[in-house]
Amino acid sequence: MDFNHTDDRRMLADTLGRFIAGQTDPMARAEAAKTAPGYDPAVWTRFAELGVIGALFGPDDGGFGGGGFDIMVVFEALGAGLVQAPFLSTLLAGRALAAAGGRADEIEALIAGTMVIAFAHQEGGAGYDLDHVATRAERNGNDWVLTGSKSVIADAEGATLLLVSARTSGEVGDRDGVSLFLVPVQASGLDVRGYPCVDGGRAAEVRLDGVTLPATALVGTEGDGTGSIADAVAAGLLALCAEALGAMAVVRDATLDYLRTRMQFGEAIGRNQALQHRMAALLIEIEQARSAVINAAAALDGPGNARERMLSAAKYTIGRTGTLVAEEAIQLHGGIGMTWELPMTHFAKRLMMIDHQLGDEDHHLARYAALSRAA
Amino acid sequence: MDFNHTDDRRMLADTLGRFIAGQTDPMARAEAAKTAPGYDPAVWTRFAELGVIGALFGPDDGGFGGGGFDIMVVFEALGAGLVQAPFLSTLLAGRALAAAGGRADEIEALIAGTMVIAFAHQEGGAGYDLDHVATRAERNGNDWVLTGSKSVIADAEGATLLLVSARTSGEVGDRDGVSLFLVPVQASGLDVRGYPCVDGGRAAEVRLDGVTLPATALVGTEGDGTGSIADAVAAGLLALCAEALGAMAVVRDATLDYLRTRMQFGEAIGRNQALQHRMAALLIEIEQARSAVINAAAALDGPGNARERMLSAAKYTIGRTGTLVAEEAIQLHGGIGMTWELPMTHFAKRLMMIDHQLGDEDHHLARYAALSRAA
Amino acid sequence: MDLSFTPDEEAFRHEVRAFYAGSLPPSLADRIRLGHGLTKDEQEAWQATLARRGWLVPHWPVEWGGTGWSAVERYIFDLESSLANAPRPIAFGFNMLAPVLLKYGSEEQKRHWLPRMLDGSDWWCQGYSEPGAGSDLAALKTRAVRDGDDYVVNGQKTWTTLGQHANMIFALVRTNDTGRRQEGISFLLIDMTSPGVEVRPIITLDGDHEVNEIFFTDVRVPVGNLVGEQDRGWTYAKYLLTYERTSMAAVGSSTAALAWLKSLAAKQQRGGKPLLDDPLFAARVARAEIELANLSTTALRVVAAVAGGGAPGAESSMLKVKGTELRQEISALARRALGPFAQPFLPEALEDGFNGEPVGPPDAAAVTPQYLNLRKLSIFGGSNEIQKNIISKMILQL
Amino acid sequence: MDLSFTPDEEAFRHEVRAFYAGSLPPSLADRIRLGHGLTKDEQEAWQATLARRGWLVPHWPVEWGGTGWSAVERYIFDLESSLANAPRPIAFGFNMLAPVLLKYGSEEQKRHWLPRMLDGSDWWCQGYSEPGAGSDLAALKTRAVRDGDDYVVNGQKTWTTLGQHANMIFALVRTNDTGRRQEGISFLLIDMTSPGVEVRPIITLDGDHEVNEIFFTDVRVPVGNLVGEQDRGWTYAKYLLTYERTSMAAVGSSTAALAWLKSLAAKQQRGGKPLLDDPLFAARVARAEIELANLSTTALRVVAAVAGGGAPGAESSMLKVKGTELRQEISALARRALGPFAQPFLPEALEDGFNGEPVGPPDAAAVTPQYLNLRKLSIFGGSNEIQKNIISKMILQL
Repeated sequence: MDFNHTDDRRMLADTLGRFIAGQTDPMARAEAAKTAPGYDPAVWTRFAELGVIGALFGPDDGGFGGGGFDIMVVFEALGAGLVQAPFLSTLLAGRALAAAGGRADEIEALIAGTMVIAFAHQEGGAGYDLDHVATRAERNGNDWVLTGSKSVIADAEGATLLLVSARTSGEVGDRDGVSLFLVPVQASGLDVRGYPCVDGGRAAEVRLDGVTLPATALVGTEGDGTGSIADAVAAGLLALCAEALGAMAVVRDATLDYLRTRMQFGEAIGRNQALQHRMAALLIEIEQARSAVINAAAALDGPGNARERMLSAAKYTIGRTGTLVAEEAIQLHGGIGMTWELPMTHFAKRLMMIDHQLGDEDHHLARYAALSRAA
Repeated sequence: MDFNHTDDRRMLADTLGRFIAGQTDPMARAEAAKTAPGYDPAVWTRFAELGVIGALFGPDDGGFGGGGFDIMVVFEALGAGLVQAPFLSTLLAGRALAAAGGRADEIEALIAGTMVIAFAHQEGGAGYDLDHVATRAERNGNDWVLTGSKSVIADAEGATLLLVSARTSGEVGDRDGVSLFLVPVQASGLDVRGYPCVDGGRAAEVRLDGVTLPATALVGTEGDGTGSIADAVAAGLLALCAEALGAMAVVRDATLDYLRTRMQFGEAIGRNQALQHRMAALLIEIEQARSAVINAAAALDGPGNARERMLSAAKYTIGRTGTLVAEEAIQLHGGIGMTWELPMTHFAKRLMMIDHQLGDEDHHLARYAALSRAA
Repeated sequence: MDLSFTPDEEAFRHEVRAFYAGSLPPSLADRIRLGHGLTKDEQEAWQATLARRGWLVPHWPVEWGGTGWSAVERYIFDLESSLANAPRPIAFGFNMLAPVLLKYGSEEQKRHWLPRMLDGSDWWCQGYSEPGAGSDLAALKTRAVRDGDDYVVNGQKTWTTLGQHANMIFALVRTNDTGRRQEGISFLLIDMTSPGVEVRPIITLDGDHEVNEIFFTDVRVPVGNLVGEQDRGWTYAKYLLTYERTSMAAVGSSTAALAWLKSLAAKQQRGGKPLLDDPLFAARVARAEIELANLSTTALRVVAAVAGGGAPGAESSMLKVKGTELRQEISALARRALGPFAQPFLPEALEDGFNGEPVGPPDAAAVTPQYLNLRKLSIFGGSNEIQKNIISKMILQL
Repeated sequence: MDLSFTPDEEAFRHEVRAFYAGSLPPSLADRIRLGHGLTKDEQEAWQATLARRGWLVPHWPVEWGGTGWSAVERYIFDLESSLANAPRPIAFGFNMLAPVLLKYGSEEQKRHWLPRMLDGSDWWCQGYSEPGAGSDLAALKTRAVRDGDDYVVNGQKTWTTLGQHANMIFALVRTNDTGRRQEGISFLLIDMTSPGVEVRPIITLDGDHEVNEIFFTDVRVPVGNLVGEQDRGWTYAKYLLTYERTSMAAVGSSTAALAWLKSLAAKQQRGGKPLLDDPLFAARVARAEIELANLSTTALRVVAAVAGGGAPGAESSMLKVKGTELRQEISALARRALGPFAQPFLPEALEDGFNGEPVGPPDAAAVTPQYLNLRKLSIFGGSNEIQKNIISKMILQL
């Protein structure tokens, strides 16, 4: 039993933390979101040079990490810096490609930071249901023709390729019959409509109107995409949870600072016992959330049901706790907690929005219960 | 709009309150529970003489009340005195008989306090599902033969008759096909096994092993009992909610007294802001609970779906709030709140147990949601 | 006990509904429903509509333009206004300054300022809070020094709602440093077009501009603009804070918001079923709906007590805490209902004349900003923590 | 980061499991699972079994009978003991008095009292709380006055757990009134068979007799029974309170209780389906299960920090708060799962040799009393409010 990160991971975290502290200004995130791609490509290149992207992939895929705790270390640091860069998209697309096999070149380009691939799986009517794929791909000679739409796809504007899920057989909601395709952003019939997000960064509505692709666009085996998507989402869930941990720590510390220094009625407002007890309760929840993420990181490389259960447990915990931390921090800050200019509020918004990515607390609580029955 | 009770009801409440204050000792409730019938029959006679039972029934049934606010006034006073007497059984059985029709003599005896009828509907495997009736009644010539069992039936030992629901057609869980029978406690084949309850009073497991009854034992129309049961349970839900209100007020006041007078670290513990804020939150919930009960009382005599929705809303609110009040009161009292000799703890236990009668907070929340969809 | 309204009250209710049905432009109601502010012109035009109907200041004495309504009628009017998603008259002049002037102002001040509120000549804002004086209002530092027939004001106010539209501000200023902090505060009416007044926007976390900082640099204010006596302003400010506010329960606004939430959730899908049928979400909605039904009756009980001559004190604190928590919860449920569509940030989609393609369900763009904006409910108007302190002191006597 | 135990630790875990499988009578485990106390004889017999195995006092120094286990091994032992529903040695002597004697007692005291704990000669109880001194322990009034070679003790202690079985009590008594309240307190070992000691039962709200009041009337205690110096007892008492208590997280006990809850809920029906499939109940169980998985890791993190030389301070307060809340929640869920069967009060059904017919599902009679009894978890051992004060002070520095 050892709750310390390995030396390698600690060095990575230190390097990353120093770089982030020097590079990013939380306020810049909201500004950058106004125009595509929503982040600074030069900074993205530097992340690649520092090896941060490589840490997200295993040696078999050309990286030098890829374990649950690698993902945890990287994303916790990103969360603490409120970094806006296509890390999650890269992780999702890269892991899906790795799981499907045969796309070493693209993964190498991802790790090198020379290519961004957006993970275009989510659809408007799906809620958080991963099997809800209505987009269809049909054969036309040797080609594939894709028709459908994808919603709230992060980093689609700045991407070279979109990794699109489309149904090659079966009905909406079926587990089987989903295939993955790599679609160039310039493809004819592809419409990418970008917009800023509440928590910074950009996403897009993607429409595929008879997009014709060569046979080589198919990733992995036809109809077999669900497993690759699940692998990608598993890593993505862990990443989001770890990112939230980093953001929560910042929000917690900012709130503690405020409670210690803000004077009212002649003393620091943190002298109010009612606020102290709320802060103590919050601190306990944050520690519990950290434990949840550790459990999920440890389970990521393990067997299926246990992995999925721990990931849902973590995402549920993070969803509930992240919102609680954000709302309490705003409330305890009072009026100043309502302002755009206070960096804390942007971390708080990020925490709130993480609950809307890859399934919210209710979704994952129900999923956990269903997985427990199946276990 | 008028939130005052009528003069008649106020007088009833005053009379009842004075009588209860003079008669009952909360601690005696637990003592009385040790032996059948679990209450003092002489006091029950006095309640009847004061007209308290009559207030639960409408003029058509020989009473002089019977409205939602009559039930509220009576049961709130009973709750404030932690009275142990067969009021709920009488209300349930009497309302069911009144709804089914043709049992004026029995209702008259109930109002006079000369007869107790236990409401023997609930079964062991039913949870809180009112349609779950596995007990069967079969014709044998002109007779009925009843076989089955009933669980946690209040006041069965002290009763003259049991009002038993039994299935004359259909399957367990069907709405239709349930009939009501009046069963004498001495009937051959009837076994009543009594025991004390956590919150005082007594209940019993009832077994019917081929209990043979004459045709006259059938109450109302064969197969048509569900509506009568629903009417009875509607009144019973309101009664339980109102009783909880009375008990909550006592628990609240006892806790406030304790917070004001218990000294620690040189001042009253109520000076701790963290406790103040919890008490303020509790007070708000208690006022909300009172509003819920007022809504339910106003809806009792109204149309079906709205009535049932408001009753479920109230029982959900009371279930949640009653448990919260009980647990917080014990916690805020500290060690002394753990003791049998403190009257407050018996009120607290009554509040906890009310959530186990006629459906708990989860049952009524889900029922409310289902009724809302159907509305 | 009788929870129904009298026939007269019911008739009044229908009169109010009919008025809104006939006079309230749907585009305005939509903006209110979505939590999106009105322009200055829209606000003033709507207030003029109310004034023409005689319903701009129901709570004022009849001789000054009030309606003479009972507490119940006022409650019905408030409720129906919310249910209709009608814009509210800006409270600072009508509901906050006016009662102070009526009680403590000179005849001349009443005759000058009250009609100007009614005819739209003045838009008032409130100058209470300062950067170092939020809940602890008496810590305020803005200073007014007597100089001839003027006060000269220096200092800073903050959280000034809609100060960008106002031409007048009523402000608490320090005129005396001796004695208790609460003494030595005066209540001044300041013309914001005076030299030395500067208004700077505060952008809130939802990206909106609703509140402001106001800076005063050697601003000269005629002594005739002092309300009551110098150094006694704390009394007047406190009077204002205890002024009846059952509307804090926000029953109407929560009712309208809950209805919209349910229609939204009925259309959203989760696992092939409407979200409203999802057991956990249905339970969340049911809890909110039950709380609201309870709160509605709690608010009516307070109204009835007031109508019966009782004094609403800490009860309004209870309504404020529960009402704001519930309103916030409903907005959080709307955000939750949107699923992934809670993320896009498209303020332009809320503007009149937006003709782009919306993202997600109709009006989705309003949901997260409104959720964020409504976090203010438990902070402003006396934070919910302050309300709990009041409840502890007044009702619990702890 | 590696959450798994080492092979040696795993081997140790199996050794503990094997011991319980072979040595723990199922009837005893059942009583623990149901929250029903052991008789004095059963308790002493079980402690003797542990003593024979050498596992009665793992945390003591090896020379006095301890095991020399690492922090992780101690954690594993605690966890497995809970999972096996093994009775715990009565903490007052082994875990509370012994560390104080080891640090502050004289050689003679150690040599006299520690072996008597191990061989079962003494059953210790704790005399800290008084009717007017609960969380505010320093307010205690029980007085000891020196008279020749004795102290003469007068006063009253309360909440004395299992005092009815004890022959010895360690008590804080006031020996000096000058100076701060914390000064002038002494730590005395009192023979309960002395004249003037009276034990009166306190019946708890579940109807059980677990705690007592102890009255001292002119009780003579030899000065040799004073631990450390006179008037310095507060220091020793505080040392005891900061003694490591990761077991407060109650992970093992909650794990065992949750497993039982799930088996109970799988058998209860609601609307024709198992209660465990009811969406709202399933969500409640899932929440508890997730909290427990999180808490288990939180507790291990604290253990690892201690093993790595860190000092467990306020972290144990965090574990105490969350652990007790969770244990209480699981017991509340069991009560909820019983539905109507939560109401019968049948303590006799829990006694060995009960041959009546049970009411409701197996062991139902234990559920509500246990729920009621476990309300104590958040009150005793330093109330959860006190723990939050500690967290505020130590970690938050507020």
